[in-house]
Amino acid sequence: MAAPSLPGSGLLKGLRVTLKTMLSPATTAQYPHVKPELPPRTRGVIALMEENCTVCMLCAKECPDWCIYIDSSKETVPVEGGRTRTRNVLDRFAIDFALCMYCGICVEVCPFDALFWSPEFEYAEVDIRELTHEKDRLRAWMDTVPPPPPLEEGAVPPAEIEAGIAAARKEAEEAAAKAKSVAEGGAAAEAQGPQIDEELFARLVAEGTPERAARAKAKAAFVKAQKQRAAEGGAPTAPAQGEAKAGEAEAQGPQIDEELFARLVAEGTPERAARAKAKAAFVKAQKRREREEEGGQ
Amino acid sequence: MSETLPQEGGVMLPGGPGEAMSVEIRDRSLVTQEMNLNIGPQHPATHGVLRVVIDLDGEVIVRARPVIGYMHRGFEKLAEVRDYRQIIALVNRHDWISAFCNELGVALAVERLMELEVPTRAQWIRVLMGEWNRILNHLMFIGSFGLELGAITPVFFSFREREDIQAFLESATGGRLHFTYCRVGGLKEDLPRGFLDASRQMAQTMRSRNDEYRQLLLGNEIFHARTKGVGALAPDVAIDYGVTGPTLHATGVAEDTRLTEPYCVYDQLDVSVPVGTNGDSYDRFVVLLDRIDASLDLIEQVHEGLPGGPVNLKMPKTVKAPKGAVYVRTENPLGQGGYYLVSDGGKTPWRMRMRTPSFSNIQMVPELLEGSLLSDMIAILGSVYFVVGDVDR
Amino acid sequence: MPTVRSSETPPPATRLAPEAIGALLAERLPEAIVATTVAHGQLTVDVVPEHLPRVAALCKREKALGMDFFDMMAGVDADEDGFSVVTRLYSTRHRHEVLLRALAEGGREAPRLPTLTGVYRGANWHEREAYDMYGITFEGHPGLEPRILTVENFEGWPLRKDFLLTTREIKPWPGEKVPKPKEEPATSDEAAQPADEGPSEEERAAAKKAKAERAKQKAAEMRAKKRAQREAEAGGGATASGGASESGKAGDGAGDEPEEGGSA
Amino acid sequence: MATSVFALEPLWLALLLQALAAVLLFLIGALVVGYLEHKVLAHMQDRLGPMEAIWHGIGQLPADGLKFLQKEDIIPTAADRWVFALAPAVAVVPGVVIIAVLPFGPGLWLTDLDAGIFFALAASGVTVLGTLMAGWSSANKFSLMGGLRGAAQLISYELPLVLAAAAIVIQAGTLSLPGIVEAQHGFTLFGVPMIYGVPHIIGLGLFFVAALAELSRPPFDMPIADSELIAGHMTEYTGMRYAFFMLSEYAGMVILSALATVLFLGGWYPWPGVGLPEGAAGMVLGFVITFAKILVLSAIMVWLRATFPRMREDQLQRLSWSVLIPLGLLNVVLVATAKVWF
Repeated sequence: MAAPSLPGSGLLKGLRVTLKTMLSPATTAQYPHVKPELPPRTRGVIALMEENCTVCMLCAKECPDWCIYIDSSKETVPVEGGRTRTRNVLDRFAIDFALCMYCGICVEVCPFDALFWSPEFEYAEVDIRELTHEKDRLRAWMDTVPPPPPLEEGAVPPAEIEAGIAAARKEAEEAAAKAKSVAEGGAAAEAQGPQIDEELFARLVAEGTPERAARAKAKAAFVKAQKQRAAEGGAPTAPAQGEAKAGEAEAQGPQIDEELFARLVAEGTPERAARAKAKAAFVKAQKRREREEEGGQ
Repeated sequence: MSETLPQEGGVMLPGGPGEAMSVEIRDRSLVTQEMNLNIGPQHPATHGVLRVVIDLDGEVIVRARPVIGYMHRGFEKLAEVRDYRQIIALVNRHDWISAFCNELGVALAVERLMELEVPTRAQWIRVLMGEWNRILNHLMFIGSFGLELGAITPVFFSFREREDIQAFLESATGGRLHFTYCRVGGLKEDLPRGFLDASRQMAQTMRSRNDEYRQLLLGNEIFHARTKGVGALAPDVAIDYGVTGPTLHATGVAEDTRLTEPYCVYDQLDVSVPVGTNGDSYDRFVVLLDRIDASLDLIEQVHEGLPGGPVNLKMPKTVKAPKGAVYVRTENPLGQGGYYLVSDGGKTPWRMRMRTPSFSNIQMVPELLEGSLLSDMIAILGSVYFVVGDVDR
Repeated sequence: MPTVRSSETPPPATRLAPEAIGALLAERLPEAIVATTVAHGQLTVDVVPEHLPRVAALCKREKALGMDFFDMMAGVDADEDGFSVVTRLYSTRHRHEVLLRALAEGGREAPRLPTLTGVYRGANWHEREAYDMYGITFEGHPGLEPRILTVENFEGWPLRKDFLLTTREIKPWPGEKVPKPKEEPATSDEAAQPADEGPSEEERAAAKKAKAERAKQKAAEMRAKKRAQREAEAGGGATASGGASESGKAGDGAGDEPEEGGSA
Repeated sequence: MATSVFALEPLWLALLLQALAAVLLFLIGALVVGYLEHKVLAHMQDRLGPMEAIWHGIGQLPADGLKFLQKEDIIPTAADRWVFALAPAVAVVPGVVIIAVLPFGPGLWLTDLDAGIFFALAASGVTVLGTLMAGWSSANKFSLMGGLRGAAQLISYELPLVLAAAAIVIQAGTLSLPGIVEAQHGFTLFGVPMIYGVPHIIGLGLFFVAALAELSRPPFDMPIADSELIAGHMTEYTGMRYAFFMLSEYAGMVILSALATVLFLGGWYPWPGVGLPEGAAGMVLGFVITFAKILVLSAIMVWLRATFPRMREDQLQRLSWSVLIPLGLLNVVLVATAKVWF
């Protein structure tokens, strides 16, 4: 501490601090008028990529608050020339955000990239029951999921992501080569990847979509293709080939509502949001189609 | 109203059960009827739901008895039905302003029981986050101590800094209060790009802001009059009660886990622990301010020395601690946090005892309160630094 | 303010190895020490319950040990053996520690231990907490009641293993559901099912029911015992028990003591 | 000397206008100072303060008033109902009454009492009654302690306040407030026109500190110390009754600032020796100048609130009895001596 000074000098020092603060601009953020910019890792709300969910129940099991409710059923899919296969169908996926403690364990344990954090936080409700978000609402949050941030220098990315990125690069190169060869009229080599839609994945990665999001999307596309195929009643083709073909068709075709996408981008919507919206539109349209088909039969 | 009047000649007064105490009545000619006053459980000075039952003679406190348990949430019982990752998400909630340090304690306990060697980078980052969390915590108390003495500005200043710190901690952890960033065997994930820059910048800002707090309060004559010599705690009493953290350091005892039993990489860093001399409210407050600087020193050392590498061990899907028991202590912002973990080999602990600093600190409070003025009680409670959730768990 | 730096405070030479402390204790108080174990670099000393204060006092007053710092006390449910209490003592001067473990006498029915409050003032609340959580009576303690963390009229001892955690009982676990067949029962085909299915639903439900039944029975027993105890107290000599229940907390004895007035 | 603009015929009209003006001035003064406190305090704390009501929160206090009106009026069961209900009124009335003698500009006063300063100081002492009544009747220990603290504090700080004013009265040779302003207008210090505040710097300091204590403003807000006594004597009050207490606090700031303006800062004149134009223009200008001075003093009060911690009850009493009162007596002696000397 300083030597004993004039009595009252401490009081004056304090007064100087407050006066200085008054003369400098305030730091208040005018919240409802100015939205905060939240980092991508913010745990705001949990989004569900429904297409990726395989009903493995890991999230519901690991949830410390027991606030994830999943109903599911088994469905048999006849496969021509082979045994029938059973598939898990997600009937209900709900998260009770009134109970949720936002620990993020469900997102962490999900092995199929079906759950994501979104920084959105404005979903307060008057009725507490409304805080239980069902599947559709959780799927809608997916549009707001930002790509994960790049890591700090010196960080070692997890092995599977590293491998994923390498594979994606290779795929992208291969795809480019293949496209070239297709253009040249060469034999079209089928991408051999029954788990995710490799084409789309490669394309997205090449476009600069972060790897994880790209994988999730590619997988979604693949699952959708598979579903569509099932809805069509099983095209009479060999399974592996058919899958890949359908996937390819999906990837090249209206995986997202291109029209809407183009329009939104032209309107100035950020590309990510635009794609998400376009995709949502596409999914909706497709669902409608499927329903109509079912109704027709 | 208390029905017990001090008896002529007698100095032993029946206190609350278990806490009968001897009180010296100084001026016999002025024995007045005592007034029994409940401070809390809802009172602005008790930061939550602590309740102190005091008997007043005029404005002098003759007896004080803290009543706790209003925020008891059975954390130890809850921990027994949770696996270790879920416990980490749980323990950052009892002391909500030292979230990361609590997570760290649990992770260290499990790691010690499993005899895991956590990657170096993870350990450095743990130190970084722990020290930022310490600053967050101290800022809170700097603000609230001023508020309790009637200076309303420091709390706004300190919350401004808290916001800034929380903002960049959120970019790494995803949470502003409950970070849930620690994991058994490392961390949830590595830092995002730009985090270290933000941290460096904030450390600089924080230093100048810390000087601002000093100017605002420390030189102030009224502040001196309110805090100097108020609630002086003797070192041996403090140790006997198990008081730790800034409250203990203010008495001149440098018992700090980071110093005496270093964990993570504290043994590779130059840790400085500011200590006081008189153990009064003033010293406790100055120690708090100095600790911010000491933490900033550590943070800067981490910026310099942070190695590259992975932040996680390859862990099995379900973490099971082997059968056994271990006690791990960490230096939480408010004092020593202890985690006594008994495992029966399953994926949930058999027993998880949390020794929380606030519990022991509050136990000591009657020693300081008795004989002081009602107004001083605020200065004392505000400078013993406790979080009611941490007391009650 | 002065500052203490880690570089200036190396570990003191007087710091004893865990084994050395164990040996010293065993040598000085052979009748009080049951066993000493060192695990994970930590010394745990099993103490004969009635000698616990003596051992603690020795730890505090013996110059070489100098354990002036009472750190914490943890009750532990020791299953059929009853309850044990682990006390950690630490020396701020020598920077070494010891964990004293004492198995409470009286089994699960009436666990009791001598108090440490005479040795360390800080033991007061920790013992009250152990009493509150496990029902371990500390003989000689200045006042274990009112219960420190739970409400005064709380029934049962929350941290005992037979005390059910209601939040986990009243609601079915959403994680135990499995996909139910929709159209036709699934054949032996492998589906993407959860890895660990465990016992079937009925089995689990039955087990839970039995568990709940047991707990209920236990609680009833406890209540009966408590009532008997109270009656005995009221009948025997209502001398000091009235004073002990003087408490500040609101609602003290509001709900659970209608029969006390009747029996007195 | 100018006469009051309210010296009208018939008498009932004058009385009506005077009453209306007193209440209006009371309300407007309190609202303006309240808004000032909101905003200055906020900016000193790096905040913006109220921003939503109308423009930059200018409608915040009236909106608060409306909200207070809607609140339930709770009277504790154990409270002494009549005293409890009456206390806020007792706290407010002195403020309105004092406004009657305060000059806000040339001719802008409701009435010119010969013993104006005496009347103002005496009436301001009545506020303590409101505090005491509220504290006692609430049947709450915190209220009681707040009330007692308030009473002790107000009584011990009345003295330095009076002593500081007495020195001015000796200097000016009149008890009338407009008289003091006019006397100050003609005052010169070694030939330089000077406000009383400069030679009476001790008196100004005394008056200001005592005024803060009278108003229970920080750093002397022990009677309502929120971290110790919840809200002191106001703990049990809700709705409009609570608003009355707040109103009387803000109005008190206006009144004591106005008194300080009159006694030490030259009243409605920009500076002694600098005149104002005749007629309505002078009145408006005088009013603006007076109010500006009041706001500056109020802002200083807010500034102190933003910066200083609260003193302790015993320290406050010690300050009054062993520092301020001897200083005040000394001041009176010095001024009297100087007056005789020159």
